[in-house]
Amino acid sequence: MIKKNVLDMIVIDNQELSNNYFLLKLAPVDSSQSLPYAEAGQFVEIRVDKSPTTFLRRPISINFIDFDNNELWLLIQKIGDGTKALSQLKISDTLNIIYPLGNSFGLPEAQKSKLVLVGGGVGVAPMLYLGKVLFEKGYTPDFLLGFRSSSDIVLMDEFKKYGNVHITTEDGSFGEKGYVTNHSLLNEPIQKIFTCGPKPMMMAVAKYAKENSIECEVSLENTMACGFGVCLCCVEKTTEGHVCVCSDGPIFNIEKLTWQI
Amino acid sequence: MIKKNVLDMIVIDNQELSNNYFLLKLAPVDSSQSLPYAEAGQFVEIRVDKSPTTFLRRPISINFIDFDNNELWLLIQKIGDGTKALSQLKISDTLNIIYPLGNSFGLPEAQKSKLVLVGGGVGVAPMLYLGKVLFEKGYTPDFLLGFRSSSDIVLMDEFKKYGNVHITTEDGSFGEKGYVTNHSLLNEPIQKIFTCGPKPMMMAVAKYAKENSIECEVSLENTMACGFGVCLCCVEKTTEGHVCVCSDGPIFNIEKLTWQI
Amino acid sequence: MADLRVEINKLKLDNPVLTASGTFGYGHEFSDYIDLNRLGGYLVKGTTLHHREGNPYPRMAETPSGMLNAVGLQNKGVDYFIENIYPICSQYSSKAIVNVSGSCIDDYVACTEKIAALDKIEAIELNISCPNVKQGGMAFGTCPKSAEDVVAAVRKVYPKTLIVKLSPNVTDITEIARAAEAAGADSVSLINTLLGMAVNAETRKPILSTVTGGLSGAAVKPIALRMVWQTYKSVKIPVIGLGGIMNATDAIEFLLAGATAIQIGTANFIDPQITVKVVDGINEYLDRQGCKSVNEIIGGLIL
Amino acid sequence: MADLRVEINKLKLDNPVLTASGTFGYGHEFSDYIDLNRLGGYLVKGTTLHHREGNPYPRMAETPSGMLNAVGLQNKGVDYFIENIYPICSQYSSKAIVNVSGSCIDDYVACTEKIAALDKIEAIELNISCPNVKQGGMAFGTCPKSAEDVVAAVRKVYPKTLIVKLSPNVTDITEIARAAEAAGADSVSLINTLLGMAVNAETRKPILSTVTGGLSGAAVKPIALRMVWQTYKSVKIPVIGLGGIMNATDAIEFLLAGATAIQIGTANFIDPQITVKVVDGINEYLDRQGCKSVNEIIGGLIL
Ligand SMILES: Cc1cc2nc3c(=O)[nH]c(=O)nc-3n(C[C@H](O)[C@H](O)[C@H](O)COP(=O)(O)OP(=O)(O)OC[C@H]3O[C@@H](n4cnc5c(N)ncnc54)[C@H](O)[C@@H]3O)c2cc1C
Ligand SMILES: Cc1cc2nc3c(=O)[nH]c(=O)nc-3n(C[C@H](O)[C@H](O)[C@H](O)COP(=O)(O)OP(=O)(O)OC[C@H]3O[C@@H](n4cnc5c(N)ncnc54)[C@H](O)[C@@H]3O)c2cc1C
Ligand SMILES: Cc1cc2nc3c(=O)[nH]c(=O)nc-3n(C[C@H](O)[C@H](O)[C@H](O)COP(=O)(O)O)c2cc1C
Ligand SMILES: Cc1cc2nc3c(=O)[nH]c(=O)nc-3n(C[C@H](O)[C@H](O)[C@H](O)COP(=O)(O)O)c2cc1C
Ligand code: FES
Ligand code: FES
Repeated sequence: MIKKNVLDMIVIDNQELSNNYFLLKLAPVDSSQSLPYAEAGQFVEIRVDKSPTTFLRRPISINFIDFDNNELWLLIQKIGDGTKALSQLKISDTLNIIYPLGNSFGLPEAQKSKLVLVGGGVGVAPMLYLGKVLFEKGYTPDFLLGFRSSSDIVLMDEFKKYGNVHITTEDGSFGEKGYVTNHSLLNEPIQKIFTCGPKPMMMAVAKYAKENSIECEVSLENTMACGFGVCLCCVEKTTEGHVCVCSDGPIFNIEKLTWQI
Repeated sequence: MIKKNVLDMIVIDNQELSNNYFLLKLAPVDSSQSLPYAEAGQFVEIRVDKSPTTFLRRPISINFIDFDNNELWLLIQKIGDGTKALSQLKISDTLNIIYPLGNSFGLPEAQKSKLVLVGGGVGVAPMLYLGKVLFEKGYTPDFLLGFRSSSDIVLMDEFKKYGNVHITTEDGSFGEKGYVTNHSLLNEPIQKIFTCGPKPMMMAVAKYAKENSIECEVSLENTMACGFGVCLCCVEKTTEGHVCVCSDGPIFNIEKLTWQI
Repeated sequence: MADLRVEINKLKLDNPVLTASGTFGYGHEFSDYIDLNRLGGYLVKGTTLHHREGNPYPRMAETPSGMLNAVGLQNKGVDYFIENIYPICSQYSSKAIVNVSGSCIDDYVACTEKIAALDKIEAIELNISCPNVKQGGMAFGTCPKSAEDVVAAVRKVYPKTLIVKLSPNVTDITEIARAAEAAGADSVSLINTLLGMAVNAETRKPILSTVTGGLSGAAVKPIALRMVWQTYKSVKIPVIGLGGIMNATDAIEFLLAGATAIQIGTANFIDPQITVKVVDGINEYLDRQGCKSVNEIIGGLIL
Repeated sequence: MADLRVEINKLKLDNPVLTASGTFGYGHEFSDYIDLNRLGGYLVKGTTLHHREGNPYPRMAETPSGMLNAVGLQNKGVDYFIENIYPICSQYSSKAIVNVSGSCIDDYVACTEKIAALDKIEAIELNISCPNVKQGGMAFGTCPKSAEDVVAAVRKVYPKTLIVKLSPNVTDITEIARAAEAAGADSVSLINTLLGMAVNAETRKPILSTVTGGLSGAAVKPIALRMVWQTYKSVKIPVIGLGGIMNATDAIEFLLAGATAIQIGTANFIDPQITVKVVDGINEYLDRQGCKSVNEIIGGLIL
């Protein structure tokens, strides 16, 4: 088990990306401290201090860790007051996180055929770090990223560093038109699918994987109170009963889930 | 009755003065809108948006209005979370105020002897605008300002524009040593005293005024919920029973109060 | 532009947005901020037979997302209201409803009789739930029998719309609601404040002069919503919902949970224009959801 | 450095800071964050005779300065606790207290008997106040008679320190506290969660799978503090205070209002290190106020 840390972080960059996504780059306030190791698929819990309506921390996936520069990246979508307050953070503001939390994606021993990393909307977030980890193992991941429209596409240049990038947009304004599950990439031999995104998308991907006997892991986003397995609020019904998404997940093999697909 | 306005204001300056006082300068967000008239002694109610523990607005006296430049000045002491959040406002941040609230100081028909404006600590705030109003009537106010120590003294140059400035510090590091009620100025003929500051100070001033048959008005700071006379939380016991400090005050002639002095 | 009209028994309201007693003065204090006629109605401050000085200062403590008050029904009495305030209320088309309080049944009845004589006051709200007075108040509202007694007595002298305001400081609010209904109430409004307390750790003293006071504001919304839902399911008369409504979304939640009208209290202190914003917000919501009338969503919670 | 030791009947605590059941797992989950041995003790999660799956997801809704939960006592049962968790608990010097729940008296008794056999568990907390289970739970805690029955039955089989956890969803909590005391409780802890509800206006659905759930967090502090104060004045056994304690100042307010020890619940989710910060904060306060022992401030409210 990786030790969980409560860390004070400083904002070193906060960029509005397309539409309502922003990329928050953080470093430890104590610059002599290096970011502890975290695995792909893990997340952090952020305390949002300046939003009166935000009482609990907010769980956000690790988008990327740049260990050389001691940077933690978070890709965030503006949803409600909490994420809006985070979007307004300025360089040198500080915030408190719990890091890292949750389990991680299961990495294959060896690459045999395609490893497809399917992200939809802000669900592309954990795929970047996962892609990097796979890349560093010598694998070539295929990113299959779905967005509403070309104006939503984010972090393209970053994804390209670690694998092949395939895009779908719902309106066809970039890449293939339609949903990720319609993409031509899925006709090729696939060893494993990793996916994160809106639940209907993940269910469609899981269904596809199941039908084609492809190993598949999904990253769930059940609402959380604590984020580290003590409140039992975030449970998902699995083949083993209720388990905590925050500590037994957020990554689940679809075989363990009871989704009706 | 002056009309009460709910105004969106923009921060045009926020200066840390000595120790834990700061001077917040605001202008209407809509720069074509000129600040409505307000009288000396009135206050505003500020909505503090970025402090999770601050639920209600915060009442703050009008420190100064620069009608030529359309500026409202507030002199604020950092006390708790609300005032601390205000102290962190940056230029071009916005905030919402209700303006102007409360009654006002009673200005004499003509100046016969000294008009003494006694402020203690952050209680000096309303005295600047009062001084300006008196000055513009052609009077010469005497400011008698009490601070803990020389490092607490604020806005000296501003006060000097409108009258004579007399300072006491508790530690004697500037002006006369001791409390305002010990100041030599009080030996001269005085027509009226206006005072605002910590309650013990105001009581001492009121006692002095009473004993010497000097007309005296005090500015009270009872805790408020609404600030405009509808919740009945801020009451002061007077010769006419409970009255609202926010709407019948904050300025009271000491004759109306039931203070045991 | 949906139809916002609702009815509380004989009382017809242009829209379901009312204000909560004790947080809106006599109404006219808000005329600088809003057009009072845009509200469904407004509840004037707690009125008693005789003049009351209320509790000593301090009467207020801020709490997380809420506040405690211990005003204790300070008011100049019903005769003052009739002489000085009623003429002002009569100038507005928006309905003024008088919140009637008392320390014994006779006082409630006597005060109600005087209000009953006022043509333009079409409804009263019987406050049997004030936690800040030593006698009467909440004591009436925490036991079905005493609630029934006071409501029945007032009902005898009051032919117009009789709303009974319930206390949340009870094990089962539906029991009290049913008692009020049985005694002839035309509607119940809930919730009044929750009994709470605040302490200053440094001085080791209670913050309120009365030690305990009534909690209101956003903090109480989940409790109020639950009670409105429970009560809606257990009585036939219309329910008026309040407690922590800070914006239009909150108001809509109460309507969905079964409130025919809602009241806005503490939020008026933070945004004196909130009431008209809530009217507008409900309208926009209904349009967005394709509803022609607000009545379509009342009690419309999907289980 | 003041003396922080307090006693809850036979249970001796190094300091008055405990954690609230259901918010601290089995304790060891916090070992990355804090030194568990610095706490007076910790309440392990609600334990029942048999394994319970709890309620369906969603079980949580954020509310103004608080949250609703509807976990419904999910746990693997008392035998699992004894085999797998007790050995871990035994490694800490800090006292583990088991929160015992049930849906009928026999279950409470059977579960308690098993816990009674564990040497290193010196106390149990009887949860007669869970609002999230259909049977038992809060039903026991909202009526003096049924509270008395269950406490008396458990008392018979439990010689060690018996704490009874009370529900705030009652008209008069002191009545239930006195019933528990009469039935032999060594201490009462209060408050459990307040029954609340949350609605999603856009979908028109309740947010919780169970419609209603239990409110906790800062929002409830004023209510909890009032109930602790009332109960402190009406029973002789020590009171354990909780509900909305977010920092040391809050904890001190509860001690002043009469709590001999306090529990920290929801705050653990926001700051998993809060418990030790509260221990330090109480210490600093006592030094600042010139107190030699925390016992000097318990119930020390100046009226
Ligand atoms: C493990 C995990 C990882 C996540 N990673 C990311 C990430 O990398 N980037 C990112 O942008 N977001 C991520 N999320 C989602 C993110 O936590 C939420 O968007 C955020 O908490 C919303 O907070 P808010 O205050 O802005 O909105 P709120 O005011 O809390 O919510 C606004 C609206 O959205 C709904 N809502 C919010 N969160 C959820 C949810 N989880 N499930 C269902 N409905 C919800 C609310 O009910 C409400 O109606 C992750 C969530 C989890 C559990
Ligand atoms: C009419 C009026 C005019 C004012 N003008 C000014 C001004 O010009 N400049 C200025 O700096 N302040 C002024 N104040 C005081 C100012 O409103 C408070 O300092 C402020 O509300 C504190 O807010 P906070 O959130 O920082 O502290 P809080 O967290 O609210 O309070 C911190 C501590 O101070 C105590 N406290 C705060 N306010 C009061 C009070 N009014 N009476 C007793 N105890 C209190 C609290 O009980 C608490 O213990 C004025 C007050 C009134 C009523
Ligand atoms: C300062 C104040 C005074 C109040 N006075 C009364 C009153 O006189 N009569 C009454 O029935 N309720 C009174 N209440 C209760 C409110 O009408 C309302 O029931 C309660 O505040 C909950 O609603 P809210 O959370 O929207 O404020 C008062 C509340 C406050 C905050
Ligand atoms: C997620 C969650 C689970 C809880 N589970 C239990 C439980 O199993 N047994 C119990 O007695 N109380 C339980 N409680 C109630 C808490 O122990 C506590 O009484 C309540 O949360 C109030 O304290 P707080 O405001 O500090 O959280 C639970 C509370 C929460 C938030
Ligand atoms: S969020 Fe608390 S257990 Fe998962
Ligand atoms: S603060 Fe509300 S009446 Fe004065």
